[in-house]
Amino acid sequence: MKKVFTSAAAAITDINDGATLLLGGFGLCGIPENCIAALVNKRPVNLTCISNNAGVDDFGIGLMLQQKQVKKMIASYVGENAEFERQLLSGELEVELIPQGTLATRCMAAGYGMPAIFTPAGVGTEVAIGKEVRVFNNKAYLLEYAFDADFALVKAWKGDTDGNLVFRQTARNFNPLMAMAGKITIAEVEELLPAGSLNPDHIHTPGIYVHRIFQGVNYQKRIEQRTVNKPDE
Amino acid sequence: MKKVFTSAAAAITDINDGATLLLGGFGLCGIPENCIAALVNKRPVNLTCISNNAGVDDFGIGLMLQQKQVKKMIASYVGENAEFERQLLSGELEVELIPQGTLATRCMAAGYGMPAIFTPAGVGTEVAIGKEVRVFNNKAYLLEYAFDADFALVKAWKGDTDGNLVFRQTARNFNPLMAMAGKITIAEVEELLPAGSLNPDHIHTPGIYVHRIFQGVNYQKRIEQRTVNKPDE
Amino acid sequence: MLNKNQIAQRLAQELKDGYYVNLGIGIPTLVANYIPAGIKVVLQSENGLLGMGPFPMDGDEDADLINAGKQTITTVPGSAFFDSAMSFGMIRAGKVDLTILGAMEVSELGDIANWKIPGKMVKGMGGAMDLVASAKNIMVAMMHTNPKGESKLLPACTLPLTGVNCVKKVVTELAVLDIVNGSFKLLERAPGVSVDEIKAKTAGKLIVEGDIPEMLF
Amino acid sequence: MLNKNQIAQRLAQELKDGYYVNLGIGIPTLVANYIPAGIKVVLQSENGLLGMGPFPMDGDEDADLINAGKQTITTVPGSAFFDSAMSFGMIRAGKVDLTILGAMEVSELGDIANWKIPGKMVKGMGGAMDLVASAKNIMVAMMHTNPKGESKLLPACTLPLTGVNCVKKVVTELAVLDIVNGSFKLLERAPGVSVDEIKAKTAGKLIVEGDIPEMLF
Repeated sequence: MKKVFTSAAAAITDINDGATLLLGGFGLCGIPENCIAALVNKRPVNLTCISNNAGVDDFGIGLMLQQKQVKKMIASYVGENAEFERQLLSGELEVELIPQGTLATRCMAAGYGMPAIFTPAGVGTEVAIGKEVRVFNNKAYLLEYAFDADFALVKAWKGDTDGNLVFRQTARNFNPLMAMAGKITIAEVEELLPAGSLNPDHIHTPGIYVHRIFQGVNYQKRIEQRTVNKPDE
Repeated sequence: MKKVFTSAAAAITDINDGATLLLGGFGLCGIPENCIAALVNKRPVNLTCISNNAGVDDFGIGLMLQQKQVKKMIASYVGENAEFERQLLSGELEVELIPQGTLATRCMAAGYGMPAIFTPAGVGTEVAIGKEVRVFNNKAYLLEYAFDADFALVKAWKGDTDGNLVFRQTARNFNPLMAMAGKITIAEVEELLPAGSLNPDHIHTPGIYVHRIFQGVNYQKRIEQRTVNKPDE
Repeated sequence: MLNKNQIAQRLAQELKDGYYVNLGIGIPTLVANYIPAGIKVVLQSENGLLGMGPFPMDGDEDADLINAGKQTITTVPGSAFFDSAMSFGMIRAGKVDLTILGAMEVSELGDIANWKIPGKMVKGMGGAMDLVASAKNIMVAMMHTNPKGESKLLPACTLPLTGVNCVKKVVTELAVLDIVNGSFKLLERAPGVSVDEIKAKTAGKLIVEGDIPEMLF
Repeated sequence: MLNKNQIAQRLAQELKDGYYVNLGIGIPTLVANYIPAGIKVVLQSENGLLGMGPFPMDGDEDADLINAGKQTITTVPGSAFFDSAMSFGMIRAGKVDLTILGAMEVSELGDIANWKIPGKMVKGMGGAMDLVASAKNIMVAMMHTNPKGESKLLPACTLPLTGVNCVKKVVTELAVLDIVNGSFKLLERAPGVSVDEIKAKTAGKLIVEGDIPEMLF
């Protein structure tokens, strides 16, 4: 069982044109920085990217947008991203906006072998157009399908050589869900440890869901909205 | 916010005749011993108990069976339990056997606000009788409904005064799922700590799902099948 | 007429001891500054946190610890982290007692529009559609009228909907209103604001029964 | 003719490096004793553990650490605990590479019956229905005939089904057989067992093509 890869480049070497990717993170928090950098370098195109956000102009998925590697973006909120907006308005980029909880639950469904789930999010709105509506106990729900993605790229705080992952604080977000949902899941970690180093009760993603793991480098961990209290306030 | 109760008796005082209960544990591992003892003492009857197993003759749910408090048992495996068998054969006890994964997922559905889920377990068997079958990607699934239970009784290793729970090893099993699924969730813990004592990254059940918590006493933690290797083997 | 902080302060009066609360971006975020003394309220951030605290002190910010508005924050004792599926799971299951959101429009049926303006760049609904479809108690904090002076409390929303039949209460700079039986029911006036002004600025069906008291702070 | 340990030993030859495997109660449990040298196999226990180890040494048993058969066990380095929903989730999602189960009957269509005998006290299906409906690769370890000498490899199961069209391979004391196109395809004979004996004891459709080799250990 050889899950450990030596670098991001080695781990993503078979992500080719037209692939569908799940990318963990919320905003710039907990995003697979190393995998994205390697994809920017390798330059596969016509990618479908499923991620809660689309990065910013000069970081995260925004870096792949700059190079026009992304054909379609599936996200819940695309935020402030000038190049994204330009490509969307010019018709170069296809965008599907879906509710955040629906995004999360469609990942979980894939990881739990459930073909579809019911959620009330979007009932009565344009999100419901073309979707099956079903009423349970007098409440209407939409039928939403599990994602079917080729690769999941996730970022954890610690991981071990068997692929077990531990996330830190709100950098967890979509990462464990996407880790479960990828046909091939690639995890980058701030600290890669020998199997047996992590407390088995603390593991968020069991290694069975992780096919490749590597020690990430040079994490920027950018902050999108630095909000602080001043000592004198 | 007063979630802390002084005893099991105080925590279960409003569990009355005819209540539907979810009880955590797998076999005798991780069962809410103190809650069961308090129910045996208080003696509500006509209970519907949803639990993976039904205890043994002299422990776990078996203690409530001895007193004929249980009207209906919903479980995946009822094991070795002479009184259970007697009541079942005499028609005193109603039993619904459901696949273990279905049991787990119907709890999760309740905790995640999903009215129903799809699972392939039981397709083509007597479990499927009367149930809706739906085909996704050429595979057949049964539609199974979320549980609707009055109380969930769970047992954790550690808990805090805000109701956050941490489970230990395989004593986790159904406990976090049932904790999410109860209209009122009562948690007993081996060690009750002040809020802030648990690492927020290690919490398995966030306190929002737990309405009452108490420090358990006199845990027996019985072993059903003691299997060991002898030093000389 | 209330300012934004006063709207938040009035909404904070709706909080009860033991409530789990999700506060949206904008005015709702300010509600956290006015939690009444003596009660404990736990703030949920839908990116995966229960027990959100204030902004960190300068220098203590942590890139791994943000709220749903992507701001750096802190935790309080008793906090817990979880993934996004559990986060929206607890919202869908009705475990969050109160959700306070901003809105562009609210209808007399409790429909809400707060995510999209036709012709403008659409950023996405984020978690708003999940929150309004799932939460058991939804209140809206917003201005009574838009910058053109047009009422935002309407017979029917004109903008694309975020959710239907979900808003229970609206607090504006002018009034507190419940949404009941397809109407806005006026409960309180802002200090110095007349019932006539509220009537004039409410396009949806408005119910005014008896004397309408001024808000108390 | 194989004994139970040899059946387990033959099944262990199906294991591959990196496999995640769920072993049922009985003969399947014994497979863990014959994992080929040089490969790593991770055992899943559906009550919430990946990385199951052997029984503990006397005195080291822990009530919180059991397998799906409720036996006290240990963990190996790299193990992880999780709840029952995730456990069956990873099974349903096809993440478990191989599931080995016992059976009372298997049909030529791959149906399996292993949970209920009419007229006898029914203990329940436990996780068996989930496993057979979900796992991507299901093998059965069982005796070729029942105590009355009747074939357990049938045209159709006579007992209540656990799952349909799911078993891929059967290993008995007599033979290794794949289930393909509605037939049992004979792959290997146990040492000293003739094809004629296997034919005589297989009630379902049996395909015998060319020379059938003896099993190698």
